Amino acid sequence: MRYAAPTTVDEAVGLLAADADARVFAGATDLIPQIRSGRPEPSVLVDLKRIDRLVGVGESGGTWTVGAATPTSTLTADEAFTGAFPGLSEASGLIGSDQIQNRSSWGGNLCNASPAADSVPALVANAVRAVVAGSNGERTVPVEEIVTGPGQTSLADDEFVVEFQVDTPPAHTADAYLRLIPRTEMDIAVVGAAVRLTMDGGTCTAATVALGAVAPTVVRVPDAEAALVGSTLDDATLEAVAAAASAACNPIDDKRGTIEYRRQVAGVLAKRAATIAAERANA
Amino acid sequence: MATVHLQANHAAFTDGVRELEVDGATVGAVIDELATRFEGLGPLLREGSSVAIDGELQPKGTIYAAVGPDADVHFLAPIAGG
Amino acid sequence: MINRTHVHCTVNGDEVDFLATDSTSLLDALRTELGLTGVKEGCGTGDCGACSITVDGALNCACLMFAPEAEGREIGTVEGIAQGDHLHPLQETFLEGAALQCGICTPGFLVAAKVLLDENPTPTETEIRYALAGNLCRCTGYDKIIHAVQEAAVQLNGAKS
Amino acid sequence: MTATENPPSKYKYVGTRPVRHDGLDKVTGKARFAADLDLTGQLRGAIVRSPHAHARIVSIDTSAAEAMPGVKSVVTGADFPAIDPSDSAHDEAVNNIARDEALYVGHAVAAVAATTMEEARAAAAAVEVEYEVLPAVLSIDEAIAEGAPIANSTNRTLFTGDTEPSNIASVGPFQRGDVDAGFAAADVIVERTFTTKAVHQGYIEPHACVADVGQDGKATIWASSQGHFAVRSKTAKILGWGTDKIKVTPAEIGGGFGGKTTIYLEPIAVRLSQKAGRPVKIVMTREEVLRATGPAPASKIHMKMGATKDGELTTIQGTLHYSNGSAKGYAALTGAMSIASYKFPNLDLMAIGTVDNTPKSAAYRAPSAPQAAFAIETLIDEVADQLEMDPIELRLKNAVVEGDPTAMGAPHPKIGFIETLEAIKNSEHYNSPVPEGAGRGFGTGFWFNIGEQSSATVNLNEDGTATVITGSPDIGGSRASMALMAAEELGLDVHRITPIVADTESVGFTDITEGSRATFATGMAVVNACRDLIEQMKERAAVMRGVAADQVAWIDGAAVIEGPPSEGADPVSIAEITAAAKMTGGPLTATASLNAAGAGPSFAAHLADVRVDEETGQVEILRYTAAQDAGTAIHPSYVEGQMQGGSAQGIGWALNEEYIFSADGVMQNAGFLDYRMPVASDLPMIETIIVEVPNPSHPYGVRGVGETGIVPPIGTLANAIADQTGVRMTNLPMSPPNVLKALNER
Repeated sequence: MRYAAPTTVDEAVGLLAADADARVFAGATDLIPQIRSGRPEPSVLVDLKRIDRLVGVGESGGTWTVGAATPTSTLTADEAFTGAFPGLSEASGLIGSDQIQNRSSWGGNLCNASPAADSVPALVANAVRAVVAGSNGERTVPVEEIVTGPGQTSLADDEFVVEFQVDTPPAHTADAYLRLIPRTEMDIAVVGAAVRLTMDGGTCTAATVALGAVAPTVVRVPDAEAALVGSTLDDATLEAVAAAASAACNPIDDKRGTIEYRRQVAGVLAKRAATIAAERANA
Repeated sequence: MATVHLQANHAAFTDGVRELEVDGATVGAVIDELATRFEGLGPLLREGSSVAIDGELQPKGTIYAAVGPDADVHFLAPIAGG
Repeated sequence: MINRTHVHCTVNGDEVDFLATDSTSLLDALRTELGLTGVKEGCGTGDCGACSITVDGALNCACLMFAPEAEGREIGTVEGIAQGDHLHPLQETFLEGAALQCGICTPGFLVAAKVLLDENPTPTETEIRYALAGNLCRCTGYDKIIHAVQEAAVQLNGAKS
Repeated sequence: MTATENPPSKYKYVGTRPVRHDGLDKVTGKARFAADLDLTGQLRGAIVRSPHAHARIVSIDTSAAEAMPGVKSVVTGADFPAIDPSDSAHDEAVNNIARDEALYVGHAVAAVAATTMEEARAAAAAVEVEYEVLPAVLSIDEAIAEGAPIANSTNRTLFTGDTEPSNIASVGPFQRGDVDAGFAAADVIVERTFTTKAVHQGYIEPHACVADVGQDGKATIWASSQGHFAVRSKTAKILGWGTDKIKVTPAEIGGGFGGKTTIYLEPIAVRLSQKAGRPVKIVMTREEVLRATGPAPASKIHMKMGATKDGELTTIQGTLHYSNGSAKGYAALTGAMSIASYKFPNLDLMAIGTVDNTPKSAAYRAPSAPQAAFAIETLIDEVADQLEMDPIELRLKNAVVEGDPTAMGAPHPKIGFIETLEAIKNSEHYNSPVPEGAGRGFGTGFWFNIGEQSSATVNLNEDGTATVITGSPDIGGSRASMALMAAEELGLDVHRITPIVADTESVGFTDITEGSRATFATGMAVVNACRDLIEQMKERAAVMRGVAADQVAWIDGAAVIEGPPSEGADPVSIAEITAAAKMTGGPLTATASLNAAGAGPSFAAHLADVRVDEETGQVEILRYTAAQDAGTAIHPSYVEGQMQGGSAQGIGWALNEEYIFSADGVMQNAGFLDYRMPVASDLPMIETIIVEVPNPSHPYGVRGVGETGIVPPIGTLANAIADQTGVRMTNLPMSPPNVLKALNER
């Protein structure tokens, strides 16, 4: 296993194109445990953190750009970013301990393609786009098109995510992310729920609901979104949101939770996240 | 004579007797006497038991501990710790 | 030796050079190449914090870094917390408050707590508990560790005013 | 003078809170744990482990591994002498390295030593083991099922004389009175079945050792262990060597909790070193620790209890199954025996230990008591509920006192259970309102504590300082306790005393630091050695003052001359005596050893406020208080630390910790991510109340406090959950999915 620390995107693409077993990494917070547990080692480890473009967060002309290897602690510490995307910020802040937060990144969290990745439901709820670089140049795709299944992405061998783009939310729009873990910290989500709402005088005018850890990939819940739009988030609406979220799940039984548990709690978290997002949007 | 108290698992070898009078100046002598009276009981008392004399737990594996003429001797399941 | 990379970095304020294979973790390199055995391995997967170090001032698990990633970085370990024979207030309050039993997790807790107090001089109990949630202790139930961090914060703030 | 004032302490040093002597090294990173040691020419060892829960080892081909770069030695079970299955050392030997059968996933079957860890790992992967997979048994229910496959062909039920292989390790009935009459006399009868999963001790330091076999054939071992003399005797037995050929030096130990009373690596490291002619270090990964070292047993306990309407507990009847994992053991017996807190006139308990194809279980802090206490404390709480009695009053009414029988019938010595219950009853916590929407639970625990063998040497140095040398590895501050007791005896400042834990060739034999025995038994040896020294110092002072020895008294750390001709002369200090020692008979040193009788049982009572999120099943602990009878607290901070640490472990056991096995016996959560021990944000402060009912069998009244604290939390939290939700949790862990399922079923 050889380590390489390219300083440009082209250099990194070149390393990937030259060796099919090369692998990019940012925090390695998943990669190192995977290698320790016996996954085959990549031939070349391509460290993306020395490429300037991959580290940083900023807003310009109504679009936020987040480098794919930016430590999530940078995002949670950025007051302007957190003000614009409170749910996305809190989801980013839930990826592991403070130690992990200084290593983990959206790029890694997304491309590791774990169904339980905390940032991904919030990325989807905010319609975040990924800018992907490869031998054929760059392309921009919605994040939900990156992950195709557990551990599987649509990226070619010579491609990696360079940065993320997300539009500044319209007025009275806010997001929220909740997850269920057995402890208070240091766990992988058993269920995650991201909700983004636009409110107009107490009535919801736009809604996105995305669930994590309840299916092979992040699940959008159109029935919950439909129930929210036009509502004032009264109890009946919230129960409808919960029912729709539970119905949208396609979970598995594993060491972290049962099918029944994930279904039930997905509904609980969806309705709670919707309530928080509405409060934020109304504020 | 000391009064010896046995556990229910000891009683499998003693026809159900759980309390009996035994002559013996030491734990070892008491065990030897019991082993003679009840076939199969010896190994359980020697290797699989702790002993309390008049309520005080004795060092593990003790056979020389003195047993007074009116002592209460309890053979217990083995006690360990963590 | 195959693929030994030369790494130049700063450790506890001293410039150091070492050689490590590319797949070596920074934890192993610190322990075996530099003899900094105060950095402990409890899990090797970033879940216990016993190997907590600072990298350019930020808290990290040394087990989750490849040694070559340290190139040009400033690394801080438990061995660098005391200034000469002068203990850091956290080290003092851990000792005075019996905030350690077996001591295997102590170096990681001290590094993490120092980062916390450097960034947030007046943390609440809840903030301390979440800031230290990446460090497992199995002996103390955390109670005396939290108290020791609170006491160190008081001492540090008293020293400043 | 008011009744609430504490009486002035009898002691000058005992009961104070000095900084521990080994503390500085531990806050600066200098303390040397076993994995921190590197010897010149040292090799690294790696273990080959079974991927099967149960398999016959048909053959092992090590030739490819031996030919790999850097590899210096390879061993298999054939490199160790066969030990007869009837020998009590057999199971631990086989657990160190399998011979004919692999008994669980992770069981060691071979090992290699190579110049680097990478080479060792690669070579371990190249050892070719041919297995014949056998049917496996993975739980208590599977083990006792009719026609179950035999999990371990060498197991015979202990002390029954049975000669046929069996999945039953031990059977232990405990009986007194007449349970049928007891139930007939009862107005309330409660009955439930409880299940608990295997849980790990979870020490943060993985097992590690370094072994170096010299040209003279002698082995030196540096080990992370609760008892280095036990490492020596067990390693000697497994290798077939004399103990004179093995020296074990205790490294600092990064937690044990019972899990480091047994050995896993040392015989293998010695054999690898002997074959290679170089030192060998072996350090387990966390995954290996979880897959291959001893958890506390899973259990299944059926219990039925009766009480009269005025709250008298009349009867207890139960069957307690405990899994010993892949080997025989006493887990179930110990569990049943630990039911010793209440005066049940009628008792009928059947303890059944089972054997299966999961890792061989090991001791864990008050071994087997937490599982049984979960059942007992839940049922008593239900009785209190049904009788509408205060849960503490009900327990006070039935609590054992001196002379009352344990489950085995032997009378309790002097104990402080009543005082411990009253400490909680009088606490601010108990007398404060339960937070809105929350639940409050109460539970208790008991542990015997043990004595065993200890040795101590105390040397007085020429300047009047002292060195206290013992053989008890210090896991949680026991060096400070030894120094405090020596300080009290000698009248010497505690920081002029250096407590040392010496290797197996530098101090007398000492049993393992287990059973809450170090401060009790080793402390007694230290006290005895100090008393011997005081007699010697009195004689020296008599020589120095020209008086008869019986004219010298030892008062406040100095020899005081009484009677003519030196009446009224200045006392002779320790420093003066030691400075003059070469003129009065040479160095002052004393050694004491003992096999301690009279260990004092310790009782604990815990109180918790919890809030259950009834939509998700999450349990938040709002407040937690632990009271425990320490006898006498030598160093109160470390007594509190034991109570807090035990509480936190019990809380983890109660809420989220469990071994999760796949259908083929592979542990699914072999890491700290999914083996969920409490993190700092999971817990509140753990308030402590130290109760002191001195143990009359110890010079300072010490009982030992290490273990009891883990016993009450499970029942305490289950009772708190029931208080809020009305739901009795009977299956551990009380994790969000399990709690929500129970809530859904209410």
